[in-house]
Amino acid sequence: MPTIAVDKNHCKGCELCVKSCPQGIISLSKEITLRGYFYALMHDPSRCLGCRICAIVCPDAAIEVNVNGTAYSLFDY
Amino acid sequence: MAQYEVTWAGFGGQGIMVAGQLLAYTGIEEGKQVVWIPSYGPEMRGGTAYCTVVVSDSRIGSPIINNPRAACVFNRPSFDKFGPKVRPGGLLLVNSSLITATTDRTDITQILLPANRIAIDAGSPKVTNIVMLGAFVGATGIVSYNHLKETLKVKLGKKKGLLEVNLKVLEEGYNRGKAESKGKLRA
Amino acid sequence: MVAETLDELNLRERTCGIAPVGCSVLAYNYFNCDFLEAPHGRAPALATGFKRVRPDMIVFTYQGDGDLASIGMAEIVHSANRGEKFTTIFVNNAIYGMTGGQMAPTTLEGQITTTSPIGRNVQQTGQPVRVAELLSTLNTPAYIERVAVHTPQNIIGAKRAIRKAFAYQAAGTCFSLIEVLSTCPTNWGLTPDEATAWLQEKMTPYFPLGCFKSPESDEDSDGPV
Amino acid sequence: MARILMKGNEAIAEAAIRAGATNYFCYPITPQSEVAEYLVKRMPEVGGVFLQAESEIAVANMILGASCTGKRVFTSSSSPGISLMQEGLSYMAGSQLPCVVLNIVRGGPGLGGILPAQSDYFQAVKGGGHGDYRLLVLAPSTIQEAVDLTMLAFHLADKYRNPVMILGDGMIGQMMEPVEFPDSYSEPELPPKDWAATGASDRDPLIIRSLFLDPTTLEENSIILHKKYEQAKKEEIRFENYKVKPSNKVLIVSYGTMARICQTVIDDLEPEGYSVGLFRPISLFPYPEVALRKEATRKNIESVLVVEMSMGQMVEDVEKAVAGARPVNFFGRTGGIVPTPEEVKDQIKKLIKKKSRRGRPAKKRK
Repeated sequence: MPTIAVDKNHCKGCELCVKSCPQGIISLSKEITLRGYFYALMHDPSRCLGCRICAIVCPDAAIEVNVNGTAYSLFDY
Repeated sequence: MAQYEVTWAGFGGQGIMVAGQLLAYTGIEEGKQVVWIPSYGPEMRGGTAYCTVVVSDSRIGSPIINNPRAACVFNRPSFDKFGPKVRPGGLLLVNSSLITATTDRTDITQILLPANRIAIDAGSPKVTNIVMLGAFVGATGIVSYNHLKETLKVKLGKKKGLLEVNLKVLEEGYNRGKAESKGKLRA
Repeated sequence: MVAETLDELNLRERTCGIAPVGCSVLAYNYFNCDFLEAPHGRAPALATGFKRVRPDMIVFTYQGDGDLASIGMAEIVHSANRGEKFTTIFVNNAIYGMTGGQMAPTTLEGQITTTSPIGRNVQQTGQPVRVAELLSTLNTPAYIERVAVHTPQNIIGAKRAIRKAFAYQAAGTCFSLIEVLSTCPTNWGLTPDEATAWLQEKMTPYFPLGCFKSPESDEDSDGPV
Repeated sequence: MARILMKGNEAIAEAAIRAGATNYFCYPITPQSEVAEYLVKRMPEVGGVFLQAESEIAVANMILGASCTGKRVFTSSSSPGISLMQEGLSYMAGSQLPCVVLNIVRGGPGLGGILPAQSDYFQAVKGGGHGDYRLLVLAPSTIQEAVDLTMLAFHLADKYRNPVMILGDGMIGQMMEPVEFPDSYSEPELPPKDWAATGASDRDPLIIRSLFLDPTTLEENSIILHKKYEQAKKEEIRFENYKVKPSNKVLIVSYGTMARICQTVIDDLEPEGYSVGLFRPISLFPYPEVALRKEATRKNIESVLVVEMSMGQMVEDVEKAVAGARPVNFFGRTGGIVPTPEEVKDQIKKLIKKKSRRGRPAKKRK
């Protein structure tokens, strides 16, 4: 099952991944980071398609997508 | 009161600069000398933003204050940065909604105030800074409460609805600050 | 994205980036290759000097719109016209970001900035500068394309263009410029999501995306290679 | 007029307008962008000219052009931008054109930082651009003084037909203090601007230039400029003494923001039994040499301490003024770091200790 990992230190809660996720399963955390941001979080991992759109749109390259054991921190099209 | 310095610190966007400016405006109304200095620079959004206000009866020398008589801290990084800097005998006003830590210093007075909570309960999370401002003035009496209220009416009076909330939380902050300090910080 | 490309093309170790002043000034914090810092607007001149002395290196400049289209206009035009063999990544967000949101040469008509508080008045300040079009009127440059980074599809397209530019440079082709339309939510006063929409609705009609010049499409354009 | 709280940058911008400088050209640079942001709103209200140029090089030449009309012109920038303006400033001095330039100094060299510094002293005071010319330089230490000096600067620029620089620093630009503007602005009368290019309708055509290919004419031009600077040295010396008195053992020399920090030092040291005075030059060119020498060579003064936000620039002018009569020491921090009162206090205590140790045998000899 695909999973995503968000680098909390780089995420600044811009919500672009939230808006672009085709499954609508990313939302912002309830707590804030030390830098004062709500960070992105996948709230329903079971529905993740591993499409990597969140990683593509992330302006801070803070999202790593793991599909079948292969980690894509960036994208390669 | 010869000279009083207070540092306001928190995230960008918490109204730190405005709180400091309102205090400075009130100082001017009372015929005092004031200086307001921001931290400026490539501070990352969400990093610490801070400003220092100096209120004095006479000519103000150095505008740079390393050890202020009081610090009003709105978030954890500010608490860590400015907590140790408060001059002995001074005041550390802590926004306990976002800061769970407390200082172990015994030479200063610490006031814990759930400012975010008070602001949200009053109807707007945006007025956290006013809660803190009220509490600071309540605890220290640097400027008079009535003058501060007037400043708020002049400076924030454009949005009627918000002004009411502001005045409400200012009063609540003031009363709590006054009660917590038990008058011992009066300058 | 540039960094990825360099890694993919295995160019990183012989690359030197050049960052001038503006939003891009801190670019070197994000790259893992050598970097030079140029005075405001002068990156193309530094790149010229560097590449002429070390033609084996891969050189790129990473410039914002205030930097490239305002103070550095002379440098970019002449570098492009001489066909200097480096790549320019030109980030166009229609505003001066670093200094707090002043009007840039690329600021759109009516757009509000701190130095055009009632919106840009083109009667007084002229029309926004279209850099890709302007440079493609020159005969020399090899490859000029305008891309955007506001949707996943566009991001992929942008990546492709950047990769092409570096591949051309590695093959010894002359000057290439990729204009990247980008958002600046902070200084536009919009949320990142609104900024994306604004870019699509306002910027792309005035700054059309597409390839303006490439070695394949225009045999004559390749200049003194 | 009532006292109002204003940011230094905005107060200076307002002062320029009050002094009749309704022509402003600029290019954005931190930490003085507020000047432009204030004037872009204010200029239309007074029917003035506001233009954001494509570079500081263009700005300097725009003010050159605008100044040729005889109207008051103004620009502001910060260190790297001021460096780019040197060409235009040299041309303006050579062509005898007035203008006022605000330099909100930041740390250098190169791109440096954006925090306050005083490391542009040499550039401002000793020339900056090429050729035999000087800028008149004024250094405020409070926002109110910045306002007063800005208004004065326009008068001096017209009086001497020479560029005048207000040398502030990031602190002066960013800090807010109460200021008071005079209700009406008046200044001593100036000669008519018969040098301005207004169209040759009832007079012979005139040429405003700094190119003199004939060496004799060029020398003549330089002598004219030199005479103006000599006149300024007689008439435009400005400084302030703070707690300067016969008992002083140490005299601090410092200007701008740094001088205020030294004031605090002096106040703090007083109850501890240290008698220290402050000499604060306000006009940096012309430099108050004679006055400084008088204060520095008082009987009890053991040493002079120059405190700057640089690696030591003004200290050379102090050494020249004191001319070996007293030891001149220097303390400075740079790169945007502002010396704290505590650091300066330590320096003074060290100086006094060193002196008294050396001084003891001398006393015995008496």
